[in-house]
Amino acid sequence: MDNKIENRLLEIRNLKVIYKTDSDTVCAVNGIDLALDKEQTLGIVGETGAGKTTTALSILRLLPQDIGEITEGQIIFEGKDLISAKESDMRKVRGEKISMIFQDPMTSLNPVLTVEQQLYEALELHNTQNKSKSQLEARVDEMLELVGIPKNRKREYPHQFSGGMKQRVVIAIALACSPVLVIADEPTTALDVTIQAQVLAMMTELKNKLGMSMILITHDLGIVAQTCDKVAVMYAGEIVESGLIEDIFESEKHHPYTVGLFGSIPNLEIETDRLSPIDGLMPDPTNLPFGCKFHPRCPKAMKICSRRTPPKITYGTHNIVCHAFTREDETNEKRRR
Amino acid sequence: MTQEANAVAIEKKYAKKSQIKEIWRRMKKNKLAMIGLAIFCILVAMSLSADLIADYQESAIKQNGSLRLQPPSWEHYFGTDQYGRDLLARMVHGSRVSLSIGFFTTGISLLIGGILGAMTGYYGGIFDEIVMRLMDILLSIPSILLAIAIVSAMGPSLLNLLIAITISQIPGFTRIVRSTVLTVVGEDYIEAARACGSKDFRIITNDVLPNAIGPIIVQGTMSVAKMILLAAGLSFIGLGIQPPQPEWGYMLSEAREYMRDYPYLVVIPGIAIAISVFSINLIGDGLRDALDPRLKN
Amino acid sequence: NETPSNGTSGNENPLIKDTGQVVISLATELQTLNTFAMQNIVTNECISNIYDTFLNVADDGTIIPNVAESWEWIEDENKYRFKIKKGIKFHDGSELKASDAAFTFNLMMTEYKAYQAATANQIKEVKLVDDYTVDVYLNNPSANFLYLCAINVKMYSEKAYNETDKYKDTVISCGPYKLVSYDPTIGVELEAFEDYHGDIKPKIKKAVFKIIPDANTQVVALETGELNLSRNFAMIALKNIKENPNLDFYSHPCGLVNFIQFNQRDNTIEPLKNKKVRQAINYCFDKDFMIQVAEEGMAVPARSVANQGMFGYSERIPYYEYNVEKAKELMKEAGYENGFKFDAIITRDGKDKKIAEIALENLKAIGIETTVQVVENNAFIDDLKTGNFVMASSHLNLNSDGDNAMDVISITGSVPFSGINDEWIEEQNKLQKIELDSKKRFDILESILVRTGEEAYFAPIYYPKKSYAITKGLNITGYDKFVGVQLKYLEWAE
Amino acid sequence: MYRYVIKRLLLLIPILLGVIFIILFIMSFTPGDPASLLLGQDAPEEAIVQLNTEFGYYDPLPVKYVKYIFNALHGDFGLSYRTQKPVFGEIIKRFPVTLELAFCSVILTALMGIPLGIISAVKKYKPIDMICTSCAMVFASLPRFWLGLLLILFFSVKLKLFPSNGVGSWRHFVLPVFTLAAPTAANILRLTRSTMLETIRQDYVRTARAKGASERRIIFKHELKNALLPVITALGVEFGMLLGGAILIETVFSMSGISTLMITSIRMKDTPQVTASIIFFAVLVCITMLIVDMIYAFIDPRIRSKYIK
Amino acid sequence: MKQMKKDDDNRKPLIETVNLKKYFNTPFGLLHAVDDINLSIDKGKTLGVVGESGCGKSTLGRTILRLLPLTDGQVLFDGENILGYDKEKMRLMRQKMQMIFQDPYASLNPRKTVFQIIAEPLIVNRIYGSRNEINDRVLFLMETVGLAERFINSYSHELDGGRRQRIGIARALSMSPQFIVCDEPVSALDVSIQAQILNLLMDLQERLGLTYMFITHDLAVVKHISDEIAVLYVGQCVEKAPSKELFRNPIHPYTKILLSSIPVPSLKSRISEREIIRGEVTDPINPKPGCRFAPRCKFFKPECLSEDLSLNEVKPNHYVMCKLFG
Ligand SMILES: Nc1ncnc2c1ncn2[C@@H]1O[C@H](COP(=O)(O)OP(=O)(O)OP(=O)(O)O)[C@@H](O)[C@H]1O
Ligand SMILES: Nc1ncnc2c1ncn2[C@@H]1O[C@H](COP(=O)(O)OP(=O)(O)OP(=O)(O)O)[C@@H](O)[C@H]1O
Ligand SMILES: [Mg+2]
Ligand SMILES: [Mg+2]
Repeated sequence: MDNKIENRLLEIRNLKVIYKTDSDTVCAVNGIDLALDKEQTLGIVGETGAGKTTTALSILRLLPQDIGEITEGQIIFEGKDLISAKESDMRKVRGEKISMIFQDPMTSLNPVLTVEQQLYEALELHNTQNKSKSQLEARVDEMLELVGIPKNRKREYPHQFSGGMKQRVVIAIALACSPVLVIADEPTTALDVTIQAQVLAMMTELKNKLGMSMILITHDLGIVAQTCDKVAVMYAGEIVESGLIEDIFESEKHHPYTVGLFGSIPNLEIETDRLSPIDGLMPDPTNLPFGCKFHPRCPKAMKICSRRTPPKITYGTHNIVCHAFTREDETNEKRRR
Repeated sequence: MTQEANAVAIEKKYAKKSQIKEIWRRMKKNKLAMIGLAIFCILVAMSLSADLIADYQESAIKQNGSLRLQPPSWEHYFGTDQYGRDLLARMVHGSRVSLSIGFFTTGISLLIGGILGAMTGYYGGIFDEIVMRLMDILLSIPSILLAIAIVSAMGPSLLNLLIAITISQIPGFTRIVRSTVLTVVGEDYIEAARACGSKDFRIITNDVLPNAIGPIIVQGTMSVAKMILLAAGLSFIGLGIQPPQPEWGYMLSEAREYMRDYPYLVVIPGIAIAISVFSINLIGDGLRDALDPRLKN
Repeated sequence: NETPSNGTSGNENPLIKDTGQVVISLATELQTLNTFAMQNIVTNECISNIYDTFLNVADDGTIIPNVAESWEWIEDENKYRFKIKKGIKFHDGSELKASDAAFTFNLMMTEYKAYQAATANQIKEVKLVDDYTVDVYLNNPSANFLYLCAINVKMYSEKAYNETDKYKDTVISCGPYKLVSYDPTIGVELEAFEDYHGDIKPKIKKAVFKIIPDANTQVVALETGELNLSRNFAMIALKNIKENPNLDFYSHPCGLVNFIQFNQRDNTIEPLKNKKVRQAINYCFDKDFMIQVAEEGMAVPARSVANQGMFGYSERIPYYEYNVEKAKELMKEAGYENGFKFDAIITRDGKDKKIAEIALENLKAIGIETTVQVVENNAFIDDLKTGNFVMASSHLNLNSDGDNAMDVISITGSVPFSGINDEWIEEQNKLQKIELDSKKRFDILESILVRTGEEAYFAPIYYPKKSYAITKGLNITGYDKFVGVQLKYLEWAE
Repeated sequence: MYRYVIKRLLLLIPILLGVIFIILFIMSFTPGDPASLLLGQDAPEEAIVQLNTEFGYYDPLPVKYVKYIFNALHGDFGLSYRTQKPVFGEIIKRFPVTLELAFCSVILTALMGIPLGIISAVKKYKPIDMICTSCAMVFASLPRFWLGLLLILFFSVKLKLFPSNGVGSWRHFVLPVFTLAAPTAANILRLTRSTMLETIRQDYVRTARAKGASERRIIFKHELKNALLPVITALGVEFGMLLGGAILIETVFSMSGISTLMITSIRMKDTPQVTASIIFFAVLVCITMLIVDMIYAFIDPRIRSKYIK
Repeated sequence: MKQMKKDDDNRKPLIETVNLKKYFNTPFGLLHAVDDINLSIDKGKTLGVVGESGCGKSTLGRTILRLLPLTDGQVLFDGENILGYDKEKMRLMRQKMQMIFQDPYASLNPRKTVFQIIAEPLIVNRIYGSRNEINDRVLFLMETVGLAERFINSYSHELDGGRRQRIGIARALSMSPQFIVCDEPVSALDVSIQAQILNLLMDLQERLGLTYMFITHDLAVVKHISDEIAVLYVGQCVEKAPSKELFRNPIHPYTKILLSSIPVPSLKSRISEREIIRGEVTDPINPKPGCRFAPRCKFFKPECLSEDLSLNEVKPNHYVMCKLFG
């Protein structure tokens, strides 16, 4: 067990987020708990609409104004609750302590500002040590070098860069102020495989070099396997399974949803004639099923699943939220240890 | 027979959700648009029932020397004009002309511009090039001047005014339709239709136009308002409406001399124009928002 | 001078800003600065201050000397011998000689023949006799040649005309005012010509003609003192102007006549060929209401297309007063008891249109159904010329010689748009043109006008007055019937 | 870049050829002939024929067209029938009025429309937004000429604050400029508001927020430049249209600018003047649009690189 | 005997491209989107086409279906060159060749109901006379692709991506085509849905004997579904081999890198060093002669650029376009 208090960087407790649209209310995140230690990488996987991005945006309090709203929960970062923090304090956290890399590099850079201006801005905003202009500019060059962009191209505009390079600029911006935590929201989904490999390799390298923690949001289990230390599987705004990377990839016991996810991807190593995906679709987030949210699609669904919210069963570092596993299993496991 | 019944049954069971209903639902939420629609309905009702409100021959046309330039009173709610005609009657009857000018010119120019725009946008190539150059030429003459020149050439009359305004609006519509069609033509479902072997005409009418129609309708609505203003402007400088037919712009133009001492003569038709344009603009805005897919949820 | 002086001396009027100058409105920009190429009343009102006429007309219609100080008719040679007044100065300081007069006549006969046909066509040749004598040979003896010399022949300076660009940008003549500047966006600036030879010396030092097309705006400008004299103010403002202690009103009769004409070309329109129908129409028009609406009362009902002061006009001309009953009766007699329908009354925008609109209503009362069609000036003239109309509401600015009315009435005149074909009138017209005895000529003209009235060839509506709204303190000491109030007649009260 | 400019200017040639043809075509249909209009209704027929022949009025349309183009290529656009002066001289005399009017209105439009639009967008659905947008809606619905009349009635007639007509001092321009600018400013306000709301949704704005930028900075540094692009086009188009003359406004305020000239010329069948005026206008509009595109390229590097490559 | 004959039939390629070229005219020069590609697909088989974004995969598919006019080359369907076909013949041809599009959101007309979309090909090709027959056929197709009857009058925007893609498939199937170009039919979908669609496509192939050209950039998917794989790079086919062979024994340096770039969802490969490629894809506008991968290739030798390369058969059925390994 490595959840010693001094090592804990971020802890999310019972977070609930809703989106209010003019016709109905979307329950995007329904009480999730997450914890992340220093220098750890947490992977969040899940289908479209599971609430991954919402969780990430909640941490930075960047939910769309007037629509997204955190209704409950705490986000404790370095011992302070971010949800009750003042907006001006949040601004200091953003970019300086926690920064975020968004999914689409094509649109996350401002088309009318040069790469240098955008990178410089990030530094200038958090210039706590009152560095001079030339120092900041030197830092811009350094950051570009770090992500592998020749500094003579810094006066160019985003559209003159390829997708991979843009994503690297976005990464450079995110890392400019050496934050403690980087949240990467599907950073490579929009990129080609070869470029994706480049970017991921670079991110992991930088993360280790700079000693940061990272939350990596993705729906590619391959990426998770390659980069993460901990994994959380999200489904319909809830975390259905979480644990260390080994727990998810090598343990015997799994939430049926996780099983389905693995069954859905064609495996390069094992020959399969047919895939064994999960049937059905994600539930409507405005009208979630009662009890276990997954039960309508679950091949092992029992009567109780539609009646009662499943308990969280813990096997050491491995948590599963499912009726199929009982408290007894949990205690047996403990005893065995 | 049973199959027939079956098909009908299925259709009934899973009745189409009308998209118009959907748009209407969204539009209903927009208070301003509903206000606009209400005002507009009142205006239309007013112009339809003009004959009930005041007799055309007796009140709107007939001159009466003893009633010249009477200020608003209980007998004449809006007063009388320089010929002693009742202003309310003229305004109500004028609404018929003004509103129908707006709709008629927009309708025809939208039709012609729509056909041209859809063809040029869909086919592209040399045809597009030629038509668009032609439209460029027409566009480089200010539309109001073009209208004035055409009316001068053909002689002022309501019909010629309509023709002139229509012609002067065609290039604008062609452009708008063309650009919306261009965005639609780039979509995959057009390619899909082609892959099915649909003919061009069918693709244009079944796939391209229904998808381009939203922005075009919005433009059209806004254009009705613009046309009412343009027609009023042209009547104001004495082109178009022939006396003693009442039309708002023309009423303004006639009233202009009397403006200093009888301001109600210009205020009333002006407000009539402004209100109708205002309501149509509100509807147009509302429609645009209702049709905007990004606001869908 | 109709201006009553009620104790307030001019300088106390807050609207008087500078007694050295007057600001006058100009309803349109000038057509041209060259008077021979000009056909427009507004332009004439402005530039006739710059040009001086060859002869002058007295109030009673007699011709009096101006640039030419004397003349004689030499019957054998069919010519006039004019003696030019000595010592007349052009605006550039040079002296006016007979050669300039000859040049002026020649210019009229050559370059501006198209514009000045009425006068130019009468002249056969012009010969210079000496520095101050010029002979003008005519084609035929002419009754109105001298009159035309007084209203149409304006003095040109030979040297200046040839040196400048044919008076497109500047003018040098010998009138009471000289041109300082002209800008089509602002207006005209004139300055008194100190060496003016005439009897009435210009008293106002500087005159500015400001372009203000809108009649209402002119009233506003008067009230704010931006304007001292307005000729085209909105008539509806008359009451305000009369009530305003700082403004004054002045009016005088002029050559204008508003009328409705019928198309009487051979067989084109059946009912209009019927005299009774024409009379009925004449009776049905409510002239007073027309005057009320179009002129706010500032006009008198007309008897004839000839204006009131015209040579040949008299009270013997029949007058059709407003009488619907009589009109209906006449329609019945003519066999149109149930009325008839015809195309449209064509007219131009403005007062003519108002008249037409009321006419429409009046005609309806006797069963004649029609509409009004307002057309552009060019289309209007085109329609009149080609006979493509039934009735037209129109107006003309006629000079005070009876021959000008004949231009409209006679089929051989220059404005024969009605297409009246009356042999008797044609005969009489030929006689009047060469009748040099003015008494006899008057009788001929009068008889023609009376016949025109009896036959109801036209429907004369009214004679408008020329009206002026002025800043109180600005006195008008006279006017020219044809041109109106000229600058030389203006002066500020002491 | 300059190659692009030249290409754009060359594109003007076919447009001008077309415009000339259309004008000559329409003008050939207008009733009446120039001579009768000039000489008045009492001129004798032969004089009219003579003058018309001088003007080339009886030439068939193709001949007129070719002659016109031929002369135009020699720099001769003819004399105005009405004033007998070179047509461009007449235009140039009136152009300053129109230019001043157009320029001031566009500036005023931008000064009123853009800031209020930004405020509306930033304070979306707050009372100030409601006030701004509904006022804009009302102003955008007013007929301009009517607004002009009302302003004259109020400010000139009643309050006597501003002159109601003519040109001369800056005070003459106050009312017409405001009349022209108010409805357009209303439209610009609405446009600015909607493009701002559009950009607020963009991902790069979120990126900027994630950097820790303040709202102010986000608005002025990140949103504004992007949001202003369509607004600039709209202003450019408006400016172009105004250069062609604000016909009704020039009429209402009795300002003799280009459009008064054009209307008079159309009515007087002064074909050389009409044609020249419209050529002048077309060239101006084209140049304006070119300048707008340049500004566009200046602001938006994506477009700039399109021209440069 | 019977078996033999069937085999013979199968060996005959259904679709073949001969020196297929498609160049686009752009302001900056000729864009070689598809440059001299020779492929053939046997009846009932699936050809997987992989490659990076912009390498010309979609263009290849669209030119084969003649949705784009091609620059040069031939497309043979059942041995017949379809390029010579006139409009009417082509329309008939289209019934045999269909396409499933990448984006299930953009490829369905938002103004049409599911019924209208699926019935469209039936109506325009006048396959059925009565409305009833069409109705039945549509219902049958919906059942085939696993769409519940109740969606028949829904609009596509009311449905999720998976269902939309099923509509697209039903539309492609409506005229019982023999050959279908699947242009990244699953890349816009979620993993679980993706697997459902892949299963569906494979079932259909089995049941209806369809021939697929399957375009994707997901190597795991392509391996799963294809019999043969063609790797495209900047408009050219750089390697072509049976699926297993390609994964077991990639030869072209680009293919190797491509394969090693895939993140594998298992912890075993976590430790192993992955080969990371440097640099970006070459500009397809007016490419230089020689190997187009050369600028990114770590084995690069000057002679790679000397002349244009061709596809060589290194092993039976395994073709490679490379100077060094070919
Ligand atoms: N601005 C918004 N307004 C309304 N609903 C929203 C909004 N943003 C997200 N949602 C809804 O909230 C739920 C969770 O969305 P979220 O973006 O967090 O999912 P995600 O797991 O990141 O999905 P993806 O993998 O597609 O990025 C979804 O059902 C989505 O429809
Ligand atoms: N209509 C067109 N006009 C000009 N260039 C085009 C056109 N269509 C495609 N291209 C270009 O051709 C090249 C190949 O495009 P294509 O769409 O075939 O790539 P792709 O391999 O399908 O890419 P992706 O994986 O992104 O779908 C690209 O560089 C593209 O920019
Ligand atoms: Mg997301
Ligand atoms: Mg593609």
